[in-house]
Amino acid sequence: MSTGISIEHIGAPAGSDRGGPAQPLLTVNKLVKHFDLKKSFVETLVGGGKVVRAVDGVDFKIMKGETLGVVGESGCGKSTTARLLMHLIDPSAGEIVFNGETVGSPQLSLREYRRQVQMVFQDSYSSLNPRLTIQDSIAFGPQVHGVPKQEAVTRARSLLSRVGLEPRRFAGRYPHELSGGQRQRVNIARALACEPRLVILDEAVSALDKSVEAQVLNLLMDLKEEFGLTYLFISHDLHVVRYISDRVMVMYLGKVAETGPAEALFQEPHHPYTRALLSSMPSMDPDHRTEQAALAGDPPNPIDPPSGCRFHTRCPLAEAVCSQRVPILENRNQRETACLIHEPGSGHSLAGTAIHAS
Amino acid sequence: MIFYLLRRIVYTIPIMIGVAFFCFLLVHISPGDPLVSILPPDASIELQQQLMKLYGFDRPWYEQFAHWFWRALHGDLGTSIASGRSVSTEVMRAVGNTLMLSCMATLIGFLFGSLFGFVAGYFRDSWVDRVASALSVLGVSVPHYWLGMVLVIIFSSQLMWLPATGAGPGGSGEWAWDWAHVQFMVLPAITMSVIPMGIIARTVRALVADILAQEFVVGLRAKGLTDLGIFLHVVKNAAPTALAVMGLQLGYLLGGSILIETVFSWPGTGFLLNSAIFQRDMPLLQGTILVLATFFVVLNLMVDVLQTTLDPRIQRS
Amino acid sequence: MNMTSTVAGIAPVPAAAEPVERSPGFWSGVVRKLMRDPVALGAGAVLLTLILMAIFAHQLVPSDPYATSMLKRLKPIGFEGFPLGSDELGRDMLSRLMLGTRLSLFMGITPVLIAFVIGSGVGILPGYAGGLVNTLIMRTIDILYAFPSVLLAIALSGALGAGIGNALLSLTIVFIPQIARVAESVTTQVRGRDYVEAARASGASPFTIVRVHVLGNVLGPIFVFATSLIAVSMILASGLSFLGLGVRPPEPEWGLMLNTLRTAIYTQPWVAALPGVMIFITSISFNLLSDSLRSAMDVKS
Amino acid sequence: QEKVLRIGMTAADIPRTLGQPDQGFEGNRFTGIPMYDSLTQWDLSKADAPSVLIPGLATSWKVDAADKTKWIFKLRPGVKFHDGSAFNADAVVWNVQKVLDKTAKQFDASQVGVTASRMPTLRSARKIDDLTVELTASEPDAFLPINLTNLFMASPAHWEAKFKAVPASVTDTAARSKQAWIAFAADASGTGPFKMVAFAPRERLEVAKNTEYWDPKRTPTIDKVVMLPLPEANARTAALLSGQVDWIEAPAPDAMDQIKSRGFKIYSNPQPHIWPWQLSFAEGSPWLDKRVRQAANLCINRSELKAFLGGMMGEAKGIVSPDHPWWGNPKFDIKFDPKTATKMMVEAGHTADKPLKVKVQVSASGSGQMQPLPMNEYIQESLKQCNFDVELDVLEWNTLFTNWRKGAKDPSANGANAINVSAAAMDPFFAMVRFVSTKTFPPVSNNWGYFGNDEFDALIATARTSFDDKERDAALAKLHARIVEEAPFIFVAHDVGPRAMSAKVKNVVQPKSWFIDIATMKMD
Amino acid sequence: MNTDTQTDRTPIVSVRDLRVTFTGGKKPVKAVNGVDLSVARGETVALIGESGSGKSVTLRSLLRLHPARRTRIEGRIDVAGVDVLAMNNRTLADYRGRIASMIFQEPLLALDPVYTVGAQIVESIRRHERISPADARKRALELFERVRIPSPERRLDAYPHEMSGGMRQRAMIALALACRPQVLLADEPTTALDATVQIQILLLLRELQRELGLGIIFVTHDMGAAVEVADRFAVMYAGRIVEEGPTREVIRNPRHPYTLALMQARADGAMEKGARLASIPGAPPDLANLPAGCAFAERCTFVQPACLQTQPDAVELGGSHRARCLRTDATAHVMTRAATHAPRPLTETA
Ligand SMILES: Nc1ncnc2c1ncn2[C@@H]1O[C@H](COP(=O)(O)OP(=O)(O)OP(=O)(O)O)[C@@H](O)[C@H]1O
Ligand SMILES: Nc1ncnc2c1ncn2[C@@H]1O[C@H](COP(=O)(O)OP(=O)(O)OP(=O)(O)O)[C@@H](O)[C@H]1O
Ligand SMILES: [Mg+2]
Ligand SMILES: [Mg+2]
Repeated sequence: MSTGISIEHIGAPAGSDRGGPAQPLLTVNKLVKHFDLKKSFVETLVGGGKVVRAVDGVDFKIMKGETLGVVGESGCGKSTTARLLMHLIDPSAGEIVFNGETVGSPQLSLREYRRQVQMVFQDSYSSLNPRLTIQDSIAFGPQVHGVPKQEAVTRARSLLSRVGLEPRRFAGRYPHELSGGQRQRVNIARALACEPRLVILDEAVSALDKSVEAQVLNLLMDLKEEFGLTYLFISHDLHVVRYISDRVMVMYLGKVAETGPAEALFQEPHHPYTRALLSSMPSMDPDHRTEQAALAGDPPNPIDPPSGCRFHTRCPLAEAVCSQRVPILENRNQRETACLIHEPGSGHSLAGTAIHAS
Repeated sequence: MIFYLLRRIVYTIPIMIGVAFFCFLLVHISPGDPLVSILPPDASIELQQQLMKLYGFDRPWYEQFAHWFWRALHGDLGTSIASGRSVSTEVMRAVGNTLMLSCMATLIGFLFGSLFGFVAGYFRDSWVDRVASALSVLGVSVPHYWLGMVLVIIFSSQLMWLPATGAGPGGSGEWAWDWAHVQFMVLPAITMSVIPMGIIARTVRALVADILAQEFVVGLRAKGLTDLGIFLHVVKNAAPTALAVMGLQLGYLLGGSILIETVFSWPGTGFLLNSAIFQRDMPLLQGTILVLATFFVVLNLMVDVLQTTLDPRIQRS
Repeated sequence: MNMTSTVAGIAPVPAAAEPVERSPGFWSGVVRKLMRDPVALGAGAVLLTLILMAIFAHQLVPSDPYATSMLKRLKPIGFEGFPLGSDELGRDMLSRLMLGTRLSLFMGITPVLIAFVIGSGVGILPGYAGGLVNTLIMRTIDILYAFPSVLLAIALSGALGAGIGNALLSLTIVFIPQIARVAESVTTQVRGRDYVEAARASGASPFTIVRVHVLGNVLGPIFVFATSLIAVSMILASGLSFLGLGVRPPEPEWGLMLNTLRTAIYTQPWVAALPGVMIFITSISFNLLSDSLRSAMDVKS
Repeated sequence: QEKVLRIGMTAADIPRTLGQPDQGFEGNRFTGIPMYDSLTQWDLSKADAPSVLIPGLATSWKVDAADKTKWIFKLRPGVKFHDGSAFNADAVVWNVQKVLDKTAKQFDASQVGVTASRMPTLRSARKIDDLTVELTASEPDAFLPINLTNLFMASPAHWEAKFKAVPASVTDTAARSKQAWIAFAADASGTGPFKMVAFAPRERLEVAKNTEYWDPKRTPTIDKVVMLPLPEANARTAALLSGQVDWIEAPAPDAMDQIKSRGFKIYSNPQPHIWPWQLSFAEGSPWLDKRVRQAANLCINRSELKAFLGGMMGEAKGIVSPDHPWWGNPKFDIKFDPKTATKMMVEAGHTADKPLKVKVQVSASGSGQMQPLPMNEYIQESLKQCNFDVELDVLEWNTLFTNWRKGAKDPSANGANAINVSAAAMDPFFAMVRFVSTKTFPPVSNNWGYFGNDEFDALIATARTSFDDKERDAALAKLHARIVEEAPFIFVAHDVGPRAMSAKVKNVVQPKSWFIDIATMKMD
Repeated sequence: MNTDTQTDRTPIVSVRDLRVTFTGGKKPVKAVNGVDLSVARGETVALIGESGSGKSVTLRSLLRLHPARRTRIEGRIDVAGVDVLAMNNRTLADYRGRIASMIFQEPLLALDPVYTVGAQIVESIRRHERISPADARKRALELFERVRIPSPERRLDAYPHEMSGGMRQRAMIALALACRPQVLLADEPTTALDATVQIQILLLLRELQRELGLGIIFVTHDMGAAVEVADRFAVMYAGRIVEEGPTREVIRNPRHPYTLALMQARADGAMEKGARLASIPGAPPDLANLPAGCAFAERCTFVQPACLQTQPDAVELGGSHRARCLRTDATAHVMTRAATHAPRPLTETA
């Protein structure tokens, strides 16, 4: 890249990148978020305030420079995880370790962490302040971190040109004067303005047309390389996730079902849910149309999730034990699967046998 | 549902206490001596103090509040300084009359308001809409007490079609729902209905336009419903909100009738308030306002509950 | 923080000094839309005239608004020397109506203005803070909100006694909870928008977020609401004067004029109706302008 | 065909019906005199002479020659209350106790306020025989018989019945008494020409003729009288014009023409009432100079003011009018003479270039205040020609009324050196004494301006101790003459109590009084 | 009905040179500019295109759902042999929902929120047939079973917001089928749904179409979904159908540069991981201000000067495959990855 200077050279304080490339950029341990359903005085008296178990003990790592794709059905907690990572909401439990430091510890203040982690939202319109010009929107972040106004504006303009919007034409515009694709580019520029190391993209391309989606995906790939970024890429479009991700994490009802390298996972899904999800992708072959839906019904309610393995209610391979035992997410050659079939001695009849061989 | 109701009621309690305290404060923020009005010009200081004591004005305010509130809870709002009658009987009698008038006015306002609103919302941006909208803006813009005076001049003094003042030939005590009595209500009710009419018309117009812009209306059309069928759907969708607005308007009329009742000598709470203010009859002022505010709070509660019941979209827990 | 050095690194393309095309801002868009709206223009012109009249009343009045004449009392409209007739003390109605603009507009606008400032603050704070702060402040406001507005205004002025100051105070107290409620709900909405989230995510302090991202987006809707209250305030204020709780004679104020001319309605109905007409015109203009403003500020339209 | 007379009163509420009405003299007018009688009462049968004191339930009275604080009243025999019980000395004692004896069962604090101050010296009553009572005053006081027009005789037997009917659950005597009075008010019993038949608080009172009335001259022919409180002048006018009532008090002045043109009759007659500016004699007051006071009195064109009020005003030449027994031919003749007035002002050192600044507190409205604002604005204009520069300090009525008791030296006066509160002038104390006695300086009574000296105190003392009616009137006349001469007021107007009635109402006599006798009226 | 007289090859829907112009705004918006489309009985046609290309407008024109006062519709629309544009209000209302009915993208918005779904279905049935409420309800229940809603009896009395997304869409389909229509118009019925639910709905539609012999027009963004259900593809761009043909043909051998570009822009069409995706430069044209020539010319890689001059006519490519392009020769040999290298996820063990 001719113009890009790797962020390590200039970004975070020197020597902060500890542990070398093997050390994950971000480690999430037992992250939990329960939302209280509106509780009132009376309900407290009567008892039975319910909670939404939006994220219920999630563990994962993001390596430096990789793209971690996150897939899963609506309501499985993808966005909540992202918002937890951004510290937009406080976790009910669990910790987030960034670059070897626990977030919120004296070594890594929340403020400093926030500079290094940025987010792009799905709704390109509502993520821009309608009363600010896009240049001001982009320049806001750096200014918060002490960059003088003039300089922040200069940076905003160079970023605009970098994401393919000619600053001269676009810098002074308001969000409603841009198309969806253009707005999403602005959002990306805004996220990059603070020179983050990790960018969380929550359905960042889902609202875009296919032709525009391709443009934005290309841009994301370029920027990643140019600035040495790490992405957490959330999407329900499996094709896109497969295309962009190095590793993929599959979530189901607030839990991680499976993690693994993208190609391997798509080629050979371990978890029955992953398999079902992948086979729900429409085929692009008119001669081999899908004949039967892999799963029936909608995902259960996170207010009252099923016991044991959360997937057992819809799983074609479920046995009695699945409703009693909570599967453990275990790492076996880069693949992590939370399924009793993959857990030797779990009590499941298929436990230990390679599922794809059956 | 029952939880919702309970919660709503429990939530009302602190508000009611606050309201009561506010009413109580009214006496204390008012300058001048509440006894002035009944004291003869040359009452001796001794007589003044004697009456002070009699009415309990010599004790510290918190004691007075506790006392007053406790008694208010038992329905005893004290004694009117001016008339010597119990405030609660005075107010209750007046509330009945005001309620009657306000309900009538709300009804008129609701009928015409929703008529204008529906027409305007249905034929949005046509001349019908403009006329109906103009009428509703008129409704919220006209000083209604003035309108009342104009109506009296025209219909009572000049044409002698309708009586000008009072609540029936034999007073409100002998009220009956026949023309001999109802004619007394016509002018004040029409005057009073002007504001709710305007507000309901505006609300309904926005509601209808909003509903008509929703996708489901296309859905209804797509399944072959005629305009009449769609109209029924619009009505059912608009009803909870429109009724809620109507309920709130009734509340506003209950509390806002003072000017109209003064103009028409209608023996309601507004009339009572007016004389309470001008005679500086603080217990009466306090009591009337407390009762009206209570009505308003309860009405709000009812509207809320009603709306929740009527509108399946509102989640009930 | 050594971020500053990196700027050039991203792309040293345009210099900050280079001119950019500036889109017209939101407010100029609103103004443009209003200028195209005949109703808004009409209402605006009426209000502008009234405001100018209020400011320059003393210069403009054709005769002394206080000069009484027992012989020339209650003259009809068009009577010599009295273009709009004379009142019960033989004062020139035209002059009094013109000077009355002052107090009437003042009584209508001031409470809303003060309530706008206070109410916005009182509403935005809990709206943005949420949680316990919200509960505490909003529940307190609910208490005032539990009174119908006319009742509250009359109760307060009734208790405080007559006079401009007390009437203004009462009306302000009436409007604060209403504005605060709107402010709170708008702020709560805005707080949930992604751009506020994004600002929080970039580590900005609540104060900065409110200043940059919240205020600009909530003041508009609150303002629109406040303008719609002016009409209400006009009518309420004149109502208070009508009851003898507001402005004191001999100051001209429309509500009060309406009151003192009440009994003249049999002799000079048209003259007696004039203050009512003025109140009506002003209030309808504010209502119409507020409606236009609302639709002009609606991004969808 | 039942003859029903419907009256629109100015009061906001029905005056109390239990015998001691509130709402000022309108109360006495409508729920006092028609339903009750007092020991002494006013002669309301003449329109052309001042109404004077005549026997009522007492046929005669005289002061005890030995102890001038004691009075002997002979009662009228054969009088019956509406409930059938007899009126006698016990009833008088009972009625005196109801307001003066805190230990009496029937004592009612709420009636004290409006009663006690109108008979400030009365202390107690004692029965001598069935038709004789002895009343005791705190000091020798010749005004007592006049004061007694304010004590109406309610039926003790009827009250006792009400007292008994109070539910037994109420044990406290005071509470029972209170409830008994409430019950009594809803179903009252007096000796008057009308009996109460129906009552809706704040709405209407109906009374029917008492065919057994003791005075055949005043036994009513009208079957029923309905009274409606209509405080709003326009509402009253509208009610009259739309045929809802036959008679309204104080019609809207500007509607007079309309009312007349529709065939209604307007009645008016000057009342014992004075609408003045009461002047301050506190230190530094501009009014300390008598020339200034007299000049101001000469500077007002009262007939023009009267015309402005549609004729509904009496031109004041003093507190009472020249045909009144208390007139006394003062040497200072109050009239409109701006030339003399200006001359006096110039003499006093106030030229047109250097007008005398005065400030007066007035109200915007108020009971019996006529039309304070327009009238004061008119005076303000008038006084300008005589080198006065008047500032009006407009207050709310109640505030003004409170200030009146606080006096000119109180901060509430706000620098004002005159106050405009109108007053009833029926009784010598209210008409004159309270304004000119050194004993009535604020806050004791209404001598707001601190006017008074030994001469006036002596004149008052003489009048108070002249127990013969003639002598007393002569003494009061002397006092009045001196008041006019010293001019501690600007005497402006007497209210004329305008009322409009349908032509159907006949035999209407509007006396020179606050009151009017409904009993003698007739209807078509 | 006249079913017997018609063979299966006569189209049940036939649209000729449809032009829809919205005249409400400042400038007239030409949302549809000469669409020709026919659908045979028992055939599913997928209408594909970018946002704003006029798919929904075309679809809604078939029911004449556009506000009459602000819309100009030209051309000819025949459904089941009846001229839709000639209908009066009464016959139009009878036709809607009876002969052709519609399902929407967001059933939550397309169903009346204050009526239970059961009531809405009953209402629809009773609008078109004389039938007792009880019988109508029975029909509704059958329909619910037909679209496989679990515990259908209970769901009939549910309000739309009380159902999950997939369930709502099924209810919507049940509503559309209530009066046994011959044509079903589906406007992106699965876009708002999750992948696992989407496939269920697609399969359901396919099954219903087969069993009821419906003609379906299926509007979508998503090629994959279209492939699952459609017999034929029609690709729209700027208010015109630029390419039309059997699914297999269009997918395997797209001949319009726009279709080609769409195929290449797909993430699953990428040659390899990390390779740049082929994106279409520029943006769709302003419908209020259409260019004189081919609307796609500006963004087309095969553009020639001639393309800017005239609107190209349809070029027959054999086997009812047509494209409106002057350069079908140039596109003939560009093979897309999509057809050959479509990554197949694991199929069920069969
Ligand atoms: N603030 C909140 N309060 C209560 N519940 C919430 C809140 N935010 C999210 N949830 C619930 O948490 C669960 C997970 O939500 P989340 O937004 O993380 O899902 P998601 O995987 O992002 O879904 P989608 O694909 O639809 O965006 C959902 O059931 C949602 O309803
Ligand atoms: N009622 C209308 N008035 C004016 N313009 C309209 C109207 N309805 C649609 N349009 C315009 O017509 C064009 C085509 O719209 P249409 O809804 O058919 O697109 P679409 O292909 O369905 O897109 P999407 O995939 O976003 O649904 C759009 O530019 C739209 O703005
Ligand atoms: Mg999400
Ligand atoms: Mg569409």
